[in-house]
Amino acid sequence: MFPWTDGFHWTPTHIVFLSLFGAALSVILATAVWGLWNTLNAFRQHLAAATCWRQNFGELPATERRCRHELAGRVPSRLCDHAFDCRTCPNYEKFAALPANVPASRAGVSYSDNLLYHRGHTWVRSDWDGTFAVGLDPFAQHLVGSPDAVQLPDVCDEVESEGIAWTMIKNGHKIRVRAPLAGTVISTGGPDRDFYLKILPHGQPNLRHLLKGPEVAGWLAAEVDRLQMQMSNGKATLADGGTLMPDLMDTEPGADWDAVLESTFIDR
Amino acid sequence: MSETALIDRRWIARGAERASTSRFLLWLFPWVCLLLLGIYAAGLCFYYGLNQTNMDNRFAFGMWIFLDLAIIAMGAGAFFTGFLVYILKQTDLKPVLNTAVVVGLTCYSGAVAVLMVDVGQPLRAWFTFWYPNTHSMLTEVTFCISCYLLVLILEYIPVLVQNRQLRHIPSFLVFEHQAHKLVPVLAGVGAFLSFFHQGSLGGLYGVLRGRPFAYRQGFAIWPSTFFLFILSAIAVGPSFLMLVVAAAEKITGQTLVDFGVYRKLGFISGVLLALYVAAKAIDTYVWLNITSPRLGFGPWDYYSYWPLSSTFLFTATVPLGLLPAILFIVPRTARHRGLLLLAAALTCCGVLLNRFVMTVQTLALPTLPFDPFLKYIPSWQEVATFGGVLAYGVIVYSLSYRYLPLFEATKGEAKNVSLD
Amino acid sequence: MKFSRRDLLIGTAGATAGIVFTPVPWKLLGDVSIWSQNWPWIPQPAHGPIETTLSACTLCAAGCGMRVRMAAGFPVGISGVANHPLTKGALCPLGYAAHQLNWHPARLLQVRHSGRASSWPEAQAALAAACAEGPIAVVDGRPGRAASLTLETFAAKRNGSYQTVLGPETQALAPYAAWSGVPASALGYDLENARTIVSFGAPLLDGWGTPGRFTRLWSARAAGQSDPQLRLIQIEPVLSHTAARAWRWVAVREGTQDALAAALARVLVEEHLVKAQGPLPEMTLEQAAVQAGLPIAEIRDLAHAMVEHGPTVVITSDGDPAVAALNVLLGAIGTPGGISLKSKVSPQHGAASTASAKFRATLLDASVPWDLIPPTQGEVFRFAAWDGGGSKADWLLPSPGFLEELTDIPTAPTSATETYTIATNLLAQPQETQTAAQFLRKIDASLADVDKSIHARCEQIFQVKLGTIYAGQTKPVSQFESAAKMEEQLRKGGVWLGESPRNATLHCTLKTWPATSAPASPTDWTSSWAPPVLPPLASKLYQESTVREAPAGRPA
Amino acid sequence: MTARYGMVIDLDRCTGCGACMIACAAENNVPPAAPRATWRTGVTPMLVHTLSNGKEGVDRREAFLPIACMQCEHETPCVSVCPQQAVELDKSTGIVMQMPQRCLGCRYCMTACPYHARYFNWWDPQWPPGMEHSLNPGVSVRMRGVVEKCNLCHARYHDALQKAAAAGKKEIDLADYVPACVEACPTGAIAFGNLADPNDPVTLAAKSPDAFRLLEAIGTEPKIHYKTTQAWIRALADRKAARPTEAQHV
Repeated sequence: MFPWTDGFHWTPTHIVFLSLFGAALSVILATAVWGLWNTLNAFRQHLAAATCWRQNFGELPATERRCRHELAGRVPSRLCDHAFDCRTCPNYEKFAALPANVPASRAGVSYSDNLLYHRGHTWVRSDWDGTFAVGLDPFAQHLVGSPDAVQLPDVCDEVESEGIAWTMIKNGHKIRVRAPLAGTVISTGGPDRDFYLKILPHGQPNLRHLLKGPEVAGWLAAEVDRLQMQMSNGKATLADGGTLMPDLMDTEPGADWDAVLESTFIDR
Repeated sequence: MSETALIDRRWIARGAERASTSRFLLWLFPWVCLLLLGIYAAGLCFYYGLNQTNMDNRFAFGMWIFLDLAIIAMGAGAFFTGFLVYILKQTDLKPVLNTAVVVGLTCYSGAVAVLMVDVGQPLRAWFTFWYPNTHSMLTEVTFCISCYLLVLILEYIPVLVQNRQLRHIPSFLVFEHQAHKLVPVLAGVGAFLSFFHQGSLGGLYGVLRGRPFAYRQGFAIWPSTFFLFILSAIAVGPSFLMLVVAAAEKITGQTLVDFGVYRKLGFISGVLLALYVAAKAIDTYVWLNITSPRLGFGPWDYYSYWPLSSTFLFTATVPLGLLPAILFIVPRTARHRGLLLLAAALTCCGVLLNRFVMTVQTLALPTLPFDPFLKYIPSWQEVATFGGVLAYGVIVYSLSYRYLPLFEATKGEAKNVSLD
Repeated sequence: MKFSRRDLLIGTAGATAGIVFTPVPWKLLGDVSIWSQNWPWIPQPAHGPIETTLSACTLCAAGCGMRVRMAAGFPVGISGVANHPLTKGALCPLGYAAHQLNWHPARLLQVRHSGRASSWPEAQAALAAACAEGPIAVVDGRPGRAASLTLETFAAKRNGSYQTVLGPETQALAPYAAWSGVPASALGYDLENARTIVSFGAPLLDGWGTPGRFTRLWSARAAGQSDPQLRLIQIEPVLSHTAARAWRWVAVREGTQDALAAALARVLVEEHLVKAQGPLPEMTLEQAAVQAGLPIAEIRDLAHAMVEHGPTVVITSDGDPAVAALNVLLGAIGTPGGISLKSKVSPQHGAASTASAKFRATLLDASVPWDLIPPTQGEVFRFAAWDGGGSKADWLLPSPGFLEELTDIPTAPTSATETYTIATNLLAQPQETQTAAQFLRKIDASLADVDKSIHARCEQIFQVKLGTIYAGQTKPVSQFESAAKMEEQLRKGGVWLGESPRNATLHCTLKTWPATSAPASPTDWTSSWAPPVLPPLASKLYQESTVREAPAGRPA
Repeated sequence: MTARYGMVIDLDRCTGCGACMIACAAENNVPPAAPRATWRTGVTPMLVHTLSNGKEGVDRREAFLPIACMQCEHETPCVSVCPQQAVELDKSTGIVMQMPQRCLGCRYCMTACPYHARYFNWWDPQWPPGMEHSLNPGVSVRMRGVVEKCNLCHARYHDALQKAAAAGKKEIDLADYVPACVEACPTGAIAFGNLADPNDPVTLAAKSPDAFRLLEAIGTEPKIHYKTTQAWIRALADRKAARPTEAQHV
């Protein structure tokens, strides 16, 4: 059937047969190549982190996808469908204009008004020198306490927004903390310093996706409730007089920390 | 929790309920043994040659070919579900899609593996691509199956990279994201290829004019068995899928898909099965009264032998064909999970029996006027290889179930929908 | 410049894509295909120019003409010699694979003394000693050969006894020999002129006598004809291959052939179907019929069928005189189409007798059937090319195998005319082997050398100037200018064919109806096959098909 | 011109001696049986079957039926099914050629053959040590795991061709091309000739009323014809008689 076979000659059967399978095979291969190519591109255009983030976001239960404006009490109920990236949200201003009403006390955890908070439980502080300090927010600190090990990126490494900024090990659990903003790491701190990373963004960063003020209160409150729910099997009371107890991972080793950490750091 | 258990745990999707590591290993153990035995038996066949089997010049095809035809029919669930979900947009079947892919992959790879043992010179298997004879049904089968195996692998990768550890590698996760966009295309190609080779497997015997028991007239180059095999395959595919999911639910003690999916699969099986039985009846009538007499063979040349007598024909069509079809379709019976599963089991048995008759009985029946009716009992090597493939299937599915979100992936969406 | 991972990926992809357009992968595939098409461990036939030589088969007394195809000095194929006057181009099934016998695992290439390896000098010494101590017997399975002369003279010189073992067909002629006083080896069947042949269990179509002689005759005159010129009536308890093809098969009860013969005799005489009045069996027709398990009507009918289409001859598978006597009634002795007497150019030898206990030593020639175990306490020297196992011989002496020995082949049993053929050794005789004649000449150098005796035999034939030589074409002996020329023809695979039978001088007279003698078991061509083993390819008949029962005690 | 080689086998002449089987095996370098081989696993490109009229005792009749590849002319079952063109119908001779070195041993052709005239090499071909010297140089030995069958002693045809070519002739002299089984038959039951030649005795014999072919209704136009005057054989062959109840093999 192929020219290299003795006594070969084309017949209609050959043409039909070969073209059918040629078509099928090329479609299959084309599909595979196309997929690989797009993947390659995603990395080239620094979309990989975003894609992964969206994937994870897509798998969050609805209860954990509440819009910041709902948390701030600006709207009764709203689900986020932009992967918590308000920079791309067309209705942001419309809702942001509405008055917030959250009793500051509702927050089970203390938070600072001049910090910006990321849904992955990191805070961002803009410093005088144009860099941004990134740290673990109190909620996360209450959970993790002092991590057994921390793996920070090297200075001059690039971090991407919602990409993995640093990882921590605690009681055998691997915790991957997401970067709240993109940029170059110019210095690294740690649990014993007041920051984990100092990041120098490229140009003026848009930090609209970070929570601030009342949103944070509502958000943290919701997070604490969520924590309550997830640890309700562990009968221990998490909040004592409205404040979260420290070092929960040590005090409550029996709890399903897998689930807690998954929802806390939005990383399956 | 022991150290290994902890490591094992890290590979299991968060929030997924799975058996303890020790219990899982306990479950795997017998299957692994069976697999090893199968590999040993296959090794014997490779080393000493096919004289290890009880096949002979008259029974040139034996248990293995029966196995191939059977499991490829069972694997039809893979392409057919994909076809239903992506082409016919039956999205409510999505929950079983991953299972379908895994089942299909194991069935097809298993079949190909057995074929490699079955041929006398495996090192020349690729000659089929090198000097293909386009008039041979077997060429068609070989091309289709190898292409479709590629498709199944491509469909399996996205499921695979959803494993908790693998997904931490960004490129995998991104690829999965991309692959999801392509699955419909693959489903389309897969459907095309599968329709072809399911048919060609039927044609394999239908074209044998030297074997009047199997020979059928047909349409263009395809004998009627070509179409009957497609029909029976897509009829049994969903049934088998149903059984697999049910088995998984029974073993894990969890509810993985809601009953609606069962009913839908059952209904599809039922309708197709009814069609198949009707078609088969017509085909048999035509063959017994026109095709076969033309070749000088009367019904008694086939049906005067016990045990492979006409009872087989009857069993395959009525209790294992019509009955399950009715159970599937009639709402009053379809409501009962038990009956539904019974019907599914009957359907599978029916198709198995049909494949058995096509492969084994065809060869047992004499063609030459003075020839005896032959018997054939497979050797332990053949049976062991068979068992090996079975074990391989179970192991792959168990591992996939444990470490991949076969059902969880779709559960999330379900929750989501319920909340709004 | 920095070489990133991405560059590597792209580079590899490009390379893989590009290599498809080079001849490399295709060449490799081609080579792999060729490689996977031949395996080194599969035996490769030797190559070399093929030449074809004529010879004669020495594996049984029939001495069928053979065309041997030789390549690289080895026989690679055997076929019959078309229009050979005796065998008409036919061979027995085993003959077609005979050229593989020399490599048979049971090939004997080592002198063995009571199971242990020994040497020729020891064997020689042992025989010399035995000769010194007492009388010895020399047993010849195929008398009348040049080698037989050597054996006979050796025995005579040692005042021992020279004994012969005759094949089943010759034994079947013994009664007539007894009645006519002519040696059995001088008798034959004039099948060509017979028109009805009544066979009492003789495997006429299954290797009886010279394969080809009767089969061709039957095929031309009988096969498939409703009223054949040659009627073959097979009287046999079982439906043998011959019976299955016979014009008429009479299923007589096992071991009652003599009874049937008696019954037939009575009918023949009482109903005046034959001229002869001759002696009658005591047995009445009724008794006989009851014994034979046949209705009288059928016997009567059979008797009529026997004579209605003469000349008729009765052929027995064994030398049972009670059956052979029928030929006397039928007047089928010394008449055309009956038992005939050959011209006597070649020496004729007497009836068989087997060694008895009194001999100090018994020497068995390689031609003696393997299953013959002499009833003697004395030492046994057995020549054989293959060890068939279970032989009682004290000495197993390796003799040349197939085509490795120069020998002549006297008249085939059952042949109506004399014949003479020479089988030259197409293969070199292995050093480990000796023929009995060579061995005896080592002890007594004065014995005749086979080569010389053959030469003498040719001289003798040339002197009488009778008969014709067939070597490609037929040529009367008288037309040869010299004995040498004639001998040359014979050594090239020609065959001498003697004069037509001298029937006038053959008469048998019976005083009384003879008593029966124990019937022999039915035979086929394996029973007259001298080697104790069969060619491995015989498995096609006995193992890989169901057309035949495997013969007992013959390792293939 | 293209020849169509075929045979007419006279069943009345076949005495079932088996010479054809052994001559065939010797000519084509077929190995002797492996220890465990049986009539169902052996390699016998020419195979003699025993026919019977199914009766017992004095009424029993038996005949012998040699079966080789029938060289089917029309819709040759084995040719169309082979996935890799290891079987083909030689247009110039009408011989169905098997290429063992291309065969992967899937045995599809064996299931396709209604005459069971194809054989699989279940064992490695083995001869006692040294016996390979006796192999026919014209034919190469088939390895384990491939299918083989009668090709009408194609090596002999090849020799005849060369001889003709040497003599400057285009066509072979049929006297130079005689398959081993034909040559070996001691009763001349097998007649071999060119069915494309209307005057060839074999062509004429094939037309005689006594001649028939096995499973003619299947329509594969086999080129091996049979011939008999015995009614019971004919009835059996034409499937008019009931198949013998007892299985003569087992």
